Amino acid sequence: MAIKWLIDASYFIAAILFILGLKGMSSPVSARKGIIWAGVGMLLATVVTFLTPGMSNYLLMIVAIGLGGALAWISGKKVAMTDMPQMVAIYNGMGGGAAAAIAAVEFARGEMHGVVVTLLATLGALIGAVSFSGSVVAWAKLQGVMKSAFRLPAQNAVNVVLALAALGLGIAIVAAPAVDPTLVGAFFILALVLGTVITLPIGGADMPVVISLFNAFTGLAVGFEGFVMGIPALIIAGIVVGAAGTLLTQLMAKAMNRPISNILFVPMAAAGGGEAVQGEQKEVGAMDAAAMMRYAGKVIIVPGYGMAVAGAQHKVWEMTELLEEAGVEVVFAIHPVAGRMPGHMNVLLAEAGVPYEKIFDLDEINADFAQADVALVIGANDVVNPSARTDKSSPIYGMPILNADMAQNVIVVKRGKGTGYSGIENALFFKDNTRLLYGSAQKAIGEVIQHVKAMA
Amino acid sequence: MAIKWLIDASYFIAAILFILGLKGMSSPVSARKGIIWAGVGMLLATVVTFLTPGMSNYLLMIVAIGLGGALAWISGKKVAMTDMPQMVAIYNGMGGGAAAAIAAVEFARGEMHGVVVTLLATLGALIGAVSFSGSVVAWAKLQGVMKSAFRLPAQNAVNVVLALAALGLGIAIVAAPAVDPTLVGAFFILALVLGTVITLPIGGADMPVVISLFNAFTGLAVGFEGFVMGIPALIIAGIVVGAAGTLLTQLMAKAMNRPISNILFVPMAAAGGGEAVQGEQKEVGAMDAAAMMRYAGKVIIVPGYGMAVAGAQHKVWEMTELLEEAGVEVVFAIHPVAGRMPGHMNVLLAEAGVPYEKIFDLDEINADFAQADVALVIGANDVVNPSARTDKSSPIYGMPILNADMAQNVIVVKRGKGTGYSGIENALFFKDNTRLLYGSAQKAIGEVIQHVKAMA
Amino acid sequence: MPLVIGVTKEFAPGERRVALVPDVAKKYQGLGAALLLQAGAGESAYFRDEDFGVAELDADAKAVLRKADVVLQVQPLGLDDLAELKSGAVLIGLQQPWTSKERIKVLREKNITCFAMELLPRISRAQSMDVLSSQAAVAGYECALIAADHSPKFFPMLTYAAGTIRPAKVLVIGAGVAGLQAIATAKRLGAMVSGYDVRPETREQVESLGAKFVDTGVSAAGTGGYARELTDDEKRLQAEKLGKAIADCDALITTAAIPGRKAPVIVSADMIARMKPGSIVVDMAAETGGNVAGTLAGEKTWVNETLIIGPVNIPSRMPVHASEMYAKNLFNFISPFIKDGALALDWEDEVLAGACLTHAGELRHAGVKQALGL
Amino acid sequence: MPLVIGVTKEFAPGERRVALVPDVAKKYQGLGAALLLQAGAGESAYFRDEDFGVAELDADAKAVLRKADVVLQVQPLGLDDLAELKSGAVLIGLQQPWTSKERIKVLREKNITCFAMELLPRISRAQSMDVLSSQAAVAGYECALIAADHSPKFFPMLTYAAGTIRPAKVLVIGAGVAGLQAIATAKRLGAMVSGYDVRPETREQVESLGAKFVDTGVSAAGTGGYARELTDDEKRLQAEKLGKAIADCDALITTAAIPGRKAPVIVSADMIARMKPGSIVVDMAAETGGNVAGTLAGEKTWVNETLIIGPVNIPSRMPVHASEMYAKNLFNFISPFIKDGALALDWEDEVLAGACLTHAGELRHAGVKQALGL
Amino acid sequence: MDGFVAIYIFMLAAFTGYEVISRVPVILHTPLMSGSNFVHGVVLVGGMIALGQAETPLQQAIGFVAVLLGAANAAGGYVVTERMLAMFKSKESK
Amino acid sequence: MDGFVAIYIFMLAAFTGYEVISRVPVILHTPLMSGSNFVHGVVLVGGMIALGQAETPLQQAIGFVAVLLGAANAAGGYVVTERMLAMFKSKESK
Ligand SMILES: NC(=O)c1ccc[n+]([C@@H]2O[C@H](COP(=O)([O-])OP(=O)(O)OC[C@H]3O[C@@H](n4cnc5c(N)ncnc54)[C@H](OP(=O)(O)O)[C@@H]3O)[C@@H](O)[C@H]2O)c1
Ligand SMILES: NC(=O)c1ccc[n+]([C@@H]2O[C@H](COP(=O)([O-])OP(=O)(O)OC[C@H]3O[C@@H](n4cnc5c(N)ncnc54)[C@H](OP(=O)(O)O)[C@@H]3O)[C@@H](O)[C@H]2O)c1
Ligand SMILES: NC(=O)c1ccc[n+]([C@@H]2O[C@H](COP(=O)([O-])OP(=O)(O)OC[C@H]3O[C@@H](n4cnc5c(N)ncnc54)[C@H](O)[C@@H]3O)[C@@H](O)[C@H]2O)c1
Ligand SMILES: NC(=O)c1ccc[n+]([C@@H]2O[C@H](COP(=O)([O-])OP(=O)(O)OC[C@H]3O[C@@H](n4cnc5c(N)ncnc54)[C@H](O)[C@@H]3O)[C@@H](O)[C@H]2O)c1
Repeated sequence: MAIKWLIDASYFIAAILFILGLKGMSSPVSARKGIIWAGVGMLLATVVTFLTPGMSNYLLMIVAIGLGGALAWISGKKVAMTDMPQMVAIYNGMGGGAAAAIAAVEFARGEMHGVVVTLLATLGALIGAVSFSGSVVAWAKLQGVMKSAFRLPAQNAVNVVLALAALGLGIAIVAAPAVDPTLVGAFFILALVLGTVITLPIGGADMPVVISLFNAFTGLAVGFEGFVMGIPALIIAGIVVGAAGTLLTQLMAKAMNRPISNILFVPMAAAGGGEAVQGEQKEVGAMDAAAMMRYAGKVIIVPGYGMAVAGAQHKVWEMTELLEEAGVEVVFAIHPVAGRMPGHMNVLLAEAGVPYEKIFDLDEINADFAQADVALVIGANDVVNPSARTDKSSPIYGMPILNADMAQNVIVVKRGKGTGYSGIENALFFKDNTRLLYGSAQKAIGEVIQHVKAMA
Repeated sequence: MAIKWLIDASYFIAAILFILGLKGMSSPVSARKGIIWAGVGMLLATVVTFLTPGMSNYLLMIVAIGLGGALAWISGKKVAMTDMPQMVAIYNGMGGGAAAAIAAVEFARGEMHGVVVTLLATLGALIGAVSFSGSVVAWAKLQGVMKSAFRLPAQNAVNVVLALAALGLGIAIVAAPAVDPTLVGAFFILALVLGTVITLPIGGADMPVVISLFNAFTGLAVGFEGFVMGIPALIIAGIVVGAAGTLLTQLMAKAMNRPISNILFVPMAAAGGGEAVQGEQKEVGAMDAAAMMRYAGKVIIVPGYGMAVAGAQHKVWEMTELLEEAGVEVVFAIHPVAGRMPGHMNVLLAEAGVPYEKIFDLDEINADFAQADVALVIGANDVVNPSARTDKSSPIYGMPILNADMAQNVIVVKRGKGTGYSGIENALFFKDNTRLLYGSAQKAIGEVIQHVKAMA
Repeated sequence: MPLVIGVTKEFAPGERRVALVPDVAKKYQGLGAALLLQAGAGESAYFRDEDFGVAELDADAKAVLRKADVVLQVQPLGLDDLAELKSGAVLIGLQQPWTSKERIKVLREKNITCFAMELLPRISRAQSMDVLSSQAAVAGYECALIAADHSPKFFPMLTYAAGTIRPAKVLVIGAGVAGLQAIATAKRLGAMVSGYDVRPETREQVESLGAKFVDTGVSAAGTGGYARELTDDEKRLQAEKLGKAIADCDALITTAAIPGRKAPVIVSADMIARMKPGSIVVDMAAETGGNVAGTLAGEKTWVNETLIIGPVNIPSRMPVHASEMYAKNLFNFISPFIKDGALALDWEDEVLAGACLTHAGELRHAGVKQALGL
Repeated sequence: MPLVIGVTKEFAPGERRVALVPDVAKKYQGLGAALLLQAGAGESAYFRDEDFGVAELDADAKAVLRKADVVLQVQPLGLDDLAELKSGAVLIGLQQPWTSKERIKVLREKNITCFAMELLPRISRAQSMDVLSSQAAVAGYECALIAADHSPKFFPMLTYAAGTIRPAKVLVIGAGVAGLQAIATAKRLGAMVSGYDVRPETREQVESLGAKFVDTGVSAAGTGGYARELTDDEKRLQAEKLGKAIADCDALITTAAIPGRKAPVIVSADMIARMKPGSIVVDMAAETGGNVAGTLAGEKTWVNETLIIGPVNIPSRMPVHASEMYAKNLFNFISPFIKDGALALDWEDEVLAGACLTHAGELRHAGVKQALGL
Repeated sequence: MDGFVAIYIFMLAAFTGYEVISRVPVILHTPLMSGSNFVHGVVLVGGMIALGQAETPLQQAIGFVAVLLGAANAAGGYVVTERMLAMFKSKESK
Repeated sequence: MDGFVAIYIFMLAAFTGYEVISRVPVILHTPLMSGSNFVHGVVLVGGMIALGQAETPLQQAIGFVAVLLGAANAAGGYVVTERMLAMFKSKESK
């Protein structure tokens, strides 16, 4: 009895630690503490599980843990930072696989009590298996093992048919009076195929969203198996991750400007066929813009005519001061013809009280963009248009421009799709590392300020 | 069984609605929707309760609901907006009373199963009863039924003794093999006394915090009784409110710049006893300063040399714009000799971009102070010193001054007790309607800005 | 033998600018060109001979003109100076092409390749060569200072111990490069500034400097960033609305111009008469006839109690920076064609071709040809 | 018969201010006083006779002096003009008391009650009467404009199509009322401004305008808000540190003064020699000898390539507002003693008594008495 | 209910309550206090069941009080909150 | 576990999960995904119990796989997350 209490209490504490850990990880300030807390919870839960009365197979258990843990640990340590996403995918897939396997053990033991439990076990198994095979495919594609997106004819129909078939088998399992091994086997195979087929056509750019979705899936699967086995720590951790993961998937999709349904059903690679070659304008929210700058080392601000029109200079300076307080290096890059008269930007920045030492002209700063984490373009357009470098037919060809496009990230503040003085489209706005923060500069920067303050 | 399911499901939905409702109420945009959702949840829960199998006393029940509901509804509708806080207090007290009464019924029925349940019932009863009597006292004081704060000698000691006694009785009840009516009766009386005694010495300014605390108490009590009676809706609603209320209490206390322990143990009214004859310099926090201005009709800003020293002009203008967006009329009053050179303030305000239409000189504006809700004096001293009017011995006697003291409220921003150019004390700072916002103007106004924004 | 670039002290009286400054001299040398400088060429702009890093200094301006392959100047050369140039030489600077029939004749006879910076096409790429813009920026700034300095009133608002002085009202007519600069400068000084121009897009530009725009309901958008001339009806409407704004202001700065034409007369004697005593008018267009009736170029004229100032050669008032800007503009214009100390003009280049006045004995610019009837 | 207040056109050549402006005239009349105005008295400050609302205008200045009970003036009257005054009349204005031995003699002989606004005690209540402050504010503003207008460089930073012009560096020596105003004005124009003064409290004041303070390690706090004279050692230390700052600046404005004394010479010829070509010096103290070696009052002097300007009577450059401020100051000074058209001086009043130069045939001011050895 | 399950529910509910209002603007403090006051008015349900199970007159009396107070808590809490939040009506439409 | 209690727990846990990360900046999306991936590594515990109760070789084999995968999920998830979040280290100290 005392052991039971100890285990239950430990699971309870682990659950709390998981929640606090996740909470911690959702703010840059406490993120590291978060993972450590969650780690402590995990350790606690694992260790006390050994004490569970009535268990056997300890050797197998230790070997499995040692093997799986060590392999994952080492590969996780060694992998390059850029390969992280696929690692997350594969570990997540393993979690899904584990959940499915647990269900399989339960099926094999034939110990299902009641419809609800069987239902949960089956659902968990389905979701877990889909997550497993899907994640493996995602990993393979990101890792380059499997090449490019590959799309069945009538992909969506195939998906639906497979899903329905798997569900049907699942219902059959639940409805059956006793566990039928063939049914169970077929069910698992179908689930694995479903995960594979869903994931195959998805392009690299959408992968993070899909991985996040599978992550939420695994969470749910784990939660369901937790119900089956009656372990609250699993329930809580699983469901919390399931909910958090779902939200996160939505947030990520929104940040990429792609509804989830689009990703799953009309994969980008296919949809992107007939569109503009240039790519698309990707929006960013004030909070994200704030975070990008707040945690940057160096920010270069490129003001243009739009800042003058909006009269945003005071706000811009306020933001600059806040960022500098937070340790970010912020400077201003003034293009020779920014605005509508010589010295237009000078007048405004002087009015706002920007000290001269922070203001650099094109020659002085152009080389620095490559070292900047963020180039913040505020109501400037022509003066950062890369086509001036290359496109001989452009009316601004030959004009020197500020190399904002060389920065790690570019944030462009403008009201909409307006062009600049010369009336031409700007390729910078369509670049991969460019994000558009829409709104009149005064308002947009005002919002950024609020968010920067919140991150203090 | 179907009925049981219906009831359980309804409670479940009610619980969700309560949570969503509270969530809604925490943002101005969705606040009204929030209360309506919660209301629907309440209705649902109440109606299905009638279906609970095996109940009697329906008539009594209906009468009680009708009576209690109608009285509260009518009084709630009629009460003046300014009397809202005490209404919240009294309704909250009733909730606490109800929780205590439920425990009493259970005690009376002698139906306690196990230590844990008895413990929860007792705890709930204690907390509920304290909340009840405390809230009634709070109501009485705010309503003016009971006059002023009243403090026992050794108040803190009395509080502690009473609390320990009540706890002791509670433990006795739990430990007793059967319910002992005397014990229970004494316990309730002690709890009621405790609530009264705790609340008596608390001054009017601190009341909202205390009411919020009792609100959290009631939530907890309800949650505990929910455990006792096995009604998850009560558990969830109660605990959620308990947690939310606790956080809210902290937030409110923080907003008032008073640690909760201070409020409960060293009441404000008592602490302020024997200071300077002139009155005292009363500090104000940035949030309250912000609220005073945000909800004012007219604010007159009086800048002085301190604003120049702090270089706060940009912040001041930013604050002005925010207030104006919120519909407040804000103007600047410039004293002829504010600062250290003719036109000192003009230069700064022009730099910050304050339009000339908002700037008035002494002759133009002095009559308007009487109509202003707030005069905000920023780093000015001599130019608002009323002794220039009356005190012939003062070095500034005869100098015309800005009549900031005529405004409904005066907020003075300065760093500390520093005097101005002429080195003399300023009676304005000690006036009843004057509040000091300490800090360098740049920082102080910056904080005000943040709070004004939060009130958007 | 490397290309010889010659620069003299300016011949025009009162001209204090110079077409080459030390920083830019180094750049030409970096391209392999040799510099031939008249001793004291930069003197009036406070540039010392020794700072140019030029070995060869010639005391005689004519000698410089005779020896140079490329001559850089600010103001147009006189006919006799032109006569000194090498045949086939390149001449770059302001040429006043619209009023230079005589000079064009000489240029053609002597086979001079002459670039008139006034004719520079106003495309984005050419902005860094645009002397009209850079010198207009100087002029706008100076005009605001002249107005402030001559005004018997404070520009800024000023609260002092015995009262408050309300800020001066400044009206700037013509919101081109110079006008905007004047607006910005007057604004900096604390005046309440309004701007006016016939081109509608200037409203936003004026407002972007925090000034007000005077709306008269007349629009005169022309091509290439310049204004067209107004019809009589439009002029009347404009006059009416403007009159009110003018009567209300303490200082009026006019900068309106139509390239190649006499400056439009926008402010009539009647409007001036309605101005307040002690008001100041600075007519930047004085040299080309003035925007204000009664302006005399280079003079200060009293009309009742209004002082009308018609400054000439305004950039010359600020020779250090005006020269620096001018010299850089010229360098940006010609340097792409100097390689390894040799000049190779690319007539495909639209900027070069567009700015060319004469070449190989021909008058190359269609507009000028037509305007002068040649 | 009501009190007659007389105001003439100023006698001093070049003086454009006037001691009475229309707004203030109305206030005197409101107190029951009669005004006697010379025709055209306010002309040079753009105030028209008709705006004063005065019935009686006298073409003859002498007649005004003869008839008035109280005479308001800006600059001191000449000996012959003083001779015209009614015996026992009241004379209010700037009197240059420290250098007016002769005039004091006449004042005493004629029994004139003379108030010298220079002597006004600098207490809080008297700020609204302080003509030194108000005229210094005008002068500071004007000096900054003079410097900007004469500078061959831009004051503000300016990025244009071909490069960037760095802001001018302006140094202001003497951070009294005028110096602070000059700092503020140069700052407004976009210059990088530093300030310097011997009084330590000026550091905060200079910085409160966003300018830098030049620290020399010398303090010369005097009494009553004025500075004391420096010792030789202090002067050397100051000179060394200041020299560096001066060599670095594009424009130098000096406003240092010690009341009743010749202005301190702070900037030596050597320091000027080390200035950059094209730099500008405006010496506001020129009239009292100048803070700069080589300043000539009322002249522009070239020292190498540095232009030293020694403007005189600077407030007169801005007569409208300077007169308005001056007239209000005088009104605030004397009006408390005018009741129902009669003058009743209260010698208990510390401000009145303190500003009195002569009364009832006596020289009343101890400081002046001592300084002049009377 | 199993002891640990109860604690889990307690923990989760507390988390939920805390998170739900963790970023609330100052102007909503009072309405939110009032709103949460209303929510614990669900104690009425407990009161009803207690009264429904009451047998002796004492139990009935106390139960009656419980229901009465609970009903007052719920009804009053709703009205007052609704009125306070009515202030935010116009803002919503923005 | 009682059905409704399970649903309550589900609901509350979902709320908690949702609220806990409702306002997360984009830069944390990937680390947070990784972090939550780690958290569901607790499936390891389920795997251990399943394996502990396994009787037949088939059950043991599947159980072994479950534990193996679960352990990999937990260990790998931790390492990867920890590495990603290390980027925020220096900023924390400010
Ligand atoms: N400096 C000179 O002397 C001079 C003189 C004449 C011409 N020019 C020309 O002017 C151009 C200057 O380039 P630039 O990059 O400064 O400006 P720009 O190319 O004209 O672009 C301005 C951008 O600001 C955005 N914008 C306008 N109002 C805004 C507001 N209130 N808030 C936020 N964004 C706003 C506009 O997009 P949305 O409409 O989508 O918001 C537009 O894309 C050059 O082409 C130059 O050649 C310069
Ligand atoms: N305008 C002129 O021409 C002129 C010329 C000379 C003298 N004066 C004299 O100067 C005085 C002007 O009056 P005033 O009311 O403007 O100023 P003041 O009387 O000098 O008072 C300034 C106040 O600002 C506070 N302060 C200083 N630094 C601050 C900072 N960083 N943040 C917030 N507060 C700060 C100081 O209190 P803490 O130290 O507690 O912060 C002080 O009480 C008058 O006496 C006038 O006679 C004026
Ligand atoms: N694209 C480029 O590279 C480039 C380069 C320089 C200038 N520009 C544009 O050209 C415009 C004109 O430049 P500028 O300063 O040399 O012009 P300008 O000197 O020729 O004329 C000055 C101003 O006077 C105005 N004006 C003419 N007639 C008027 C009238 N009757 N009433 C009122 N105003 C009148 C014109 O609209 C113009 O704004 C500038 O605003 C600028 O936007 C473009
Ligand atoms: N309390 C009042 O009512 C009142 C009224 C007006 C002025 N004041 C104060 O008096 C101060 C002086 O006023 P002012 O402008 O008439 O002074 P001023 O014209 O007499 O002198 C100008 C400045 O020169 C400085 N100076 C003198 N010798 C110097 C030296 N060797 N080097 C550098 N600087 C030197 C002085 O310190 C002074 O700041 C003002 O700053 C003001 O604060 C007070």
